[in-house]
Amino acid sequence: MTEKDQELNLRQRLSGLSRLPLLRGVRVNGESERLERQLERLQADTSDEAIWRSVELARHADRPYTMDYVERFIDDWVELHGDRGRADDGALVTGLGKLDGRTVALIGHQKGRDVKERLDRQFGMAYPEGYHKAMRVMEIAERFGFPVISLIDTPGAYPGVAAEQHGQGGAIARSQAEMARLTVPTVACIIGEGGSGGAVAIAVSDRVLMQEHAIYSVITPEGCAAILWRDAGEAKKAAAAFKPDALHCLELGVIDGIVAEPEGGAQNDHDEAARLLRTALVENLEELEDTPGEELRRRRRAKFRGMGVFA
Amino acid sequence: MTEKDQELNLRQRLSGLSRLPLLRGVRVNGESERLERQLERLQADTSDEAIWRSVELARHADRPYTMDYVERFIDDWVELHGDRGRADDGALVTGLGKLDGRTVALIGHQKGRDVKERLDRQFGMAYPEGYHKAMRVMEIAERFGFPVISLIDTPGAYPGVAAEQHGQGGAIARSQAEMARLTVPTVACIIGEGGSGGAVAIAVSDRVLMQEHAIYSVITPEGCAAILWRDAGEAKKAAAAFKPDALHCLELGVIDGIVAEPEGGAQNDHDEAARLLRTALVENLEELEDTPGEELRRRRRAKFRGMGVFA
Amino acid sequence: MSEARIDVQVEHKHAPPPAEKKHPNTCPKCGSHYRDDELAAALWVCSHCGHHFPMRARARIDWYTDPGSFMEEAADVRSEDPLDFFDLRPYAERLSEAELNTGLNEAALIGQATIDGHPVELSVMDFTFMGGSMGSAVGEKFSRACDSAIERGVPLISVTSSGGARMQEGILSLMQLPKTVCAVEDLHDAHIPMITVMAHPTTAGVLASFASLGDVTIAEPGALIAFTGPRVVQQTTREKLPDDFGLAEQNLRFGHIDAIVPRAEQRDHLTRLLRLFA
Amino acid sequence: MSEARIDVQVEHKHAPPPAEKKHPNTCPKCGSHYRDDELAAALWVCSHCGHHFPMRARARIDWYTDPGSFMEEAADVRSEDPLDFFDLRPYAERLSEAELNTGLNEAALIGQATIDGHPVELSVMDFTFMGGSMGSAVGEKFSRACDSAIERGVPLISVTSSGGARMQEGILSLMQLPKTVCAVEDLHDAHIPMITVMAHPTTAGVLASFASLGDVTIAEPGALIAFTGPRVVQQTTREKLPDDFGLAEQNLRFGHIDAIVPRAEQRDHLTRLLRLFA
Ligand SMILES: [Zn+2]
Ligand SMILES: [Zn+2]
Repeated sequence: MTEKDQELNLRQRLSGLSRLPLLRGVRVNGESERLERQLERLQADTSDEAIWRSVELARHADRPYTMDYVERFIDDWVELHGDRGRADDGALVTGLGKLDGRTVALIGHQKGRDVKERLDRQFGMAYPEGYHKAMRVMEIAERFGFPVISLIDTPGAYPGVAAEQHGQGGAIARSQAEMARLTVPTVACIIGEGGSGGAVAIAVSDRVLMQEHAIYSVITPEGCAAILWRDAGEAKKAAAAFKPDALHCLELGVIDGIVAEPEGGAQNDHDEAARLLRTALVENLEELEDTPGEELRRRRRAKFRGMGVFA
Repeated sequence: MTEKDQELNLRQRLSGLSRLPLLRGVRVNGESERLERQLERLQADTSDEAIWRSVELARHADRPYTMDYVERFIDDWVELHGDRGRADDGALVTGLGKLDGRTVALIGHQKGRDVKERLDRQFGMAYPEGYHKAMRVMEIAERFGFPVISLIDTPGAYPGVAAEQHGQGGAIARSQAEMARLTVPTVACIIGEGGSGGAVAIAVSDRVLMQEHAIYSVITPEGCAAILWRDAGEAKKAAAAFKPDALHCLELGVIDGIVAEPEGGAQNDHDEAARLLRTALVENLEELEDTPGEELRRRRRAKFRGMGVFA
Repeated sequence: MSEARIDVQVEHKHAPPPAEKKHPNTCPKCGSHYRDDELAAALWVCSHCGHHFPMRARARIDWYTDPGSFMEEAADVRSEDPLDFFDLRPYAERLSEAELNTGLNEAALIGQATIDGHPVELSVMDFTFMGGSMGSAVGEKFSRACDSAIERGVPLISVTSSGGARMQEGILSLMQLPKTVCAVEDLHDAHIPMITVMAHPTTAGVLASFASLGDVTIAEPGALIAFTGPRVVQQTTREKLPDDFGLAEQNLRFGHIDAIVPRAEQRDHLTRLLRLFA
Repeated sequence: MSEARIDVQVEHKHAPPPAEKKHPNTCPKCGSHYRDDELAAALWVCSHCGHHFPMRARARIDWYTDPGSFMEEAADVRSEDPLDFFDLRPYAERLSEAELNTGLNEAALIGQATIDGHPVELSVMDFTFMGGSMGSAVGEKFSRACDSAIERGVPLISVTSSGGARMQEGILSLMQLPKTVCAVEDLHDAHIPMITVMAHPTTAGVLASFASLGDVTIAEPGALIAFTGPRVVQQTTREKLPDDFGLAEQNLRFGHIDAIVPRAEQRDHLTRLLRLFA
């Protein structure tokens, strides 16, 4: 496609946005204009190559993780540990801190930077205990009216024997249920890999954002390829087919906005990536903060209940 | 003491009842008359010998356990298993069933009758998982307006390494907190040993009853003797000092009523023991059922917050 | 390290026995062979060893409900192909084939019925339709079952059997997790009970959403109940798996379900629960 | 099998080191010896190895709060002897002795103060008063601290250090568990935060009630935090105990507390939390 074709393509997609059931009733004034500017700025490329590039960038070893952002834009950070039952799961960080002057509860996957930390944090794949910890912090947030910020970056929930025995499926379900009950503003952003149930467990939010090169998917490209193409090497083909990139997620009404990244990807400039993410989080929080809690919850459920395409 | 002296003693105790802060505001009309009849019927003996006899009967190997009562007066019993996290603790049985036509949630310790069952059920000493299971069933009760019946019979919560690692103290605290939040009627009866935190975890109820020969205590007589007399053999002395019997608990305002047992103790006639217990549970439920949930909760908290004697 | 963990289709999971190897009416546990009518009469349970064969959604509804009481709802809700998904074959073709083979137009059936006179709402999954996978249509149908139960003020009985989310619908299939969870929360807020029956297999995205949120949860004997199935766990972690890994029996021991109820007793068990929640 | 499991007094538990063996100012970990004024200046922490000696309630209040800001409440609440309890010595005599030795009239102090300018309510236990055991007076004082926090709309900071319930008050001491739990629930309903600092040892009935219900819970390094202490666990179950059984470090690993904060950093940590909950 030429650049001109691409732009046309984008315009069409954008005009389609307002028809998506998701966007009706959720958007506030000015939001679609902002989206339009975002899309323009992104000079978005929706080719198969571009999708694969996002898959690679989303998993880039130098990509900023949750704690990189916490260090850059959360003041008075106090990490809260433990599920009060069995463990403190390092794959999911939770805590309280100030974002632009207001106290927020923050929940985020943490993959770990070096080998030791990655093992300690199971590469960002949480056990049920991680989701129980998140739910405990959500309860604190609910009690004291703190907004909940989720930063999502996981290949998926941990797929091990103990994780199953401790109720991985039920923990993911109940974490979503807890988010569906909250009456505080909730904003999630996928900052890397948004892998399946392990991601959506903490992404049932009033606003779900994705960074420009983040991915959000029901299965890893390799997993999908192994099943449908019977060859994990066909991951690129699989990604092109199920389209985990931010633009397609926006188009499908699954997310509410895209957060720009520094030129070439967030790994190139953590400070700038943090500045852009902070701005997006604050803007979205500000738009939500005047809405009564019951109304937030009603709209949140209506948004997710409107998702899907069927005849 | 002669029989006459004893009776006088009892009368004095009874007249003291109405002064206890516990009883004010909680009692309904007719309650103190019923208590008086109970006390008369019991021909109560508060000697050290009588206290020790209760300690022995409360632990009698043939004493009816929770499931003996369930079989005898709960219809449509459906046992509910598991804490949805890690285990199904056999020391604490939970389920739904009909009591006198109404659906109730029932929670009860189960010691086990033969050696194998006793091991399976840890002699009625629950792990944190048992209390989590109880809390889950309380939540169902709260959602659907089912009264909660607790039958308490435990030497105490399980004192093992795993139980500690899984948060025994926190589980007992949170189970009490859950009971303090309920807006459904709650009736507990100590049907054997009411051992310390493991007992009170499920006994924060609108009405707390004790069977005539049950005991309720902060520590076992042997444990108390080992610490204070430095000789576990002095258990009888310890029991006489800390007075775990039903009459003294009633006198101290810790329980709301005493449930009669068949002549010589519940172990002699399970059917009659069940009939007497059923009657007491139903009567107490009936007295609570017209009170609005918020008021039940307010009175329940006021009752427990009024407990204690200080200058 | 992390490939193929979640929401894999069921052919990559534990039992049921590979269909290509044995006749579907041959018991995989004891080798007994049955005619269709024999199995149907025995509720698709091996009369020799008690193995529970898969039970089709309509057969199960017939078994649970009072004769003639079932009225299907949302029968017109069908899958679309929002991604123009094409792997070795187009999704649209897979859908048509599934319709042809199953006589259903989706992997879930919902509707009203009575059970021993108690009015209920039913949502019943059928594993034969694309492995019971949950796409937008299944999510919508389950959600409408919740709404119908609320509107009518009757309990919801949900039977699950699923390999997980339907990956041919990409991210939209993942969104059926929060969608169905939100529907259950609306149900909870309306104080309507949900009783879940987990049939083989209840896994991945369905286990990680509405299937785990029942007020009371029973399972069929031998059913696989796992977020990640045994084969993927082993491939990914190289852990040694316990013999009954992920089966209903293990789930009961670990506290995840309330009871294992053989199929022949399920109707009575449900009726008893309906009396309790009436 | 089941004797002496719960709420045993602290002499039957893990550390602190037997007072009769070493001078109380000798570090049980590294053997360093200090004068009182040296330890007081170092917040009762061994400057050589970091061991946290017990800290008296008033010293801790002085450390946490702005100078002169503490106003004690419920100072007149004192224990009675409702059971005429007599073991080897009368309870009344034990109480008098504790008063004499500690200069306190109970094992908890409550009152108002400010911390870095933030108004708070404080409840601080003192282990030297009968092992920090909780009888009716301690339960009442903690409960009044909750009420005072609600009334004033300020956070409650609760410092715990206790061997458990005070068995000399029999069943009434057990009733302090639900009593204090109900007080915390009133606090929760009023949306007042409670920050808990667990000092050595926080055990038995105190751990099984208000101590476990903080919104945020920090512990001092090396503090024993256990419902049943190591000696009783070993006597009862004959299990082999892990080295750090029941210590704060194990509790952090098993998810029961939010952080371990050395005493010197606690004031800053609390201040930060107060800013967050302001
Ligand atoms: Zn067979
Ligand atoms: Zn030292």
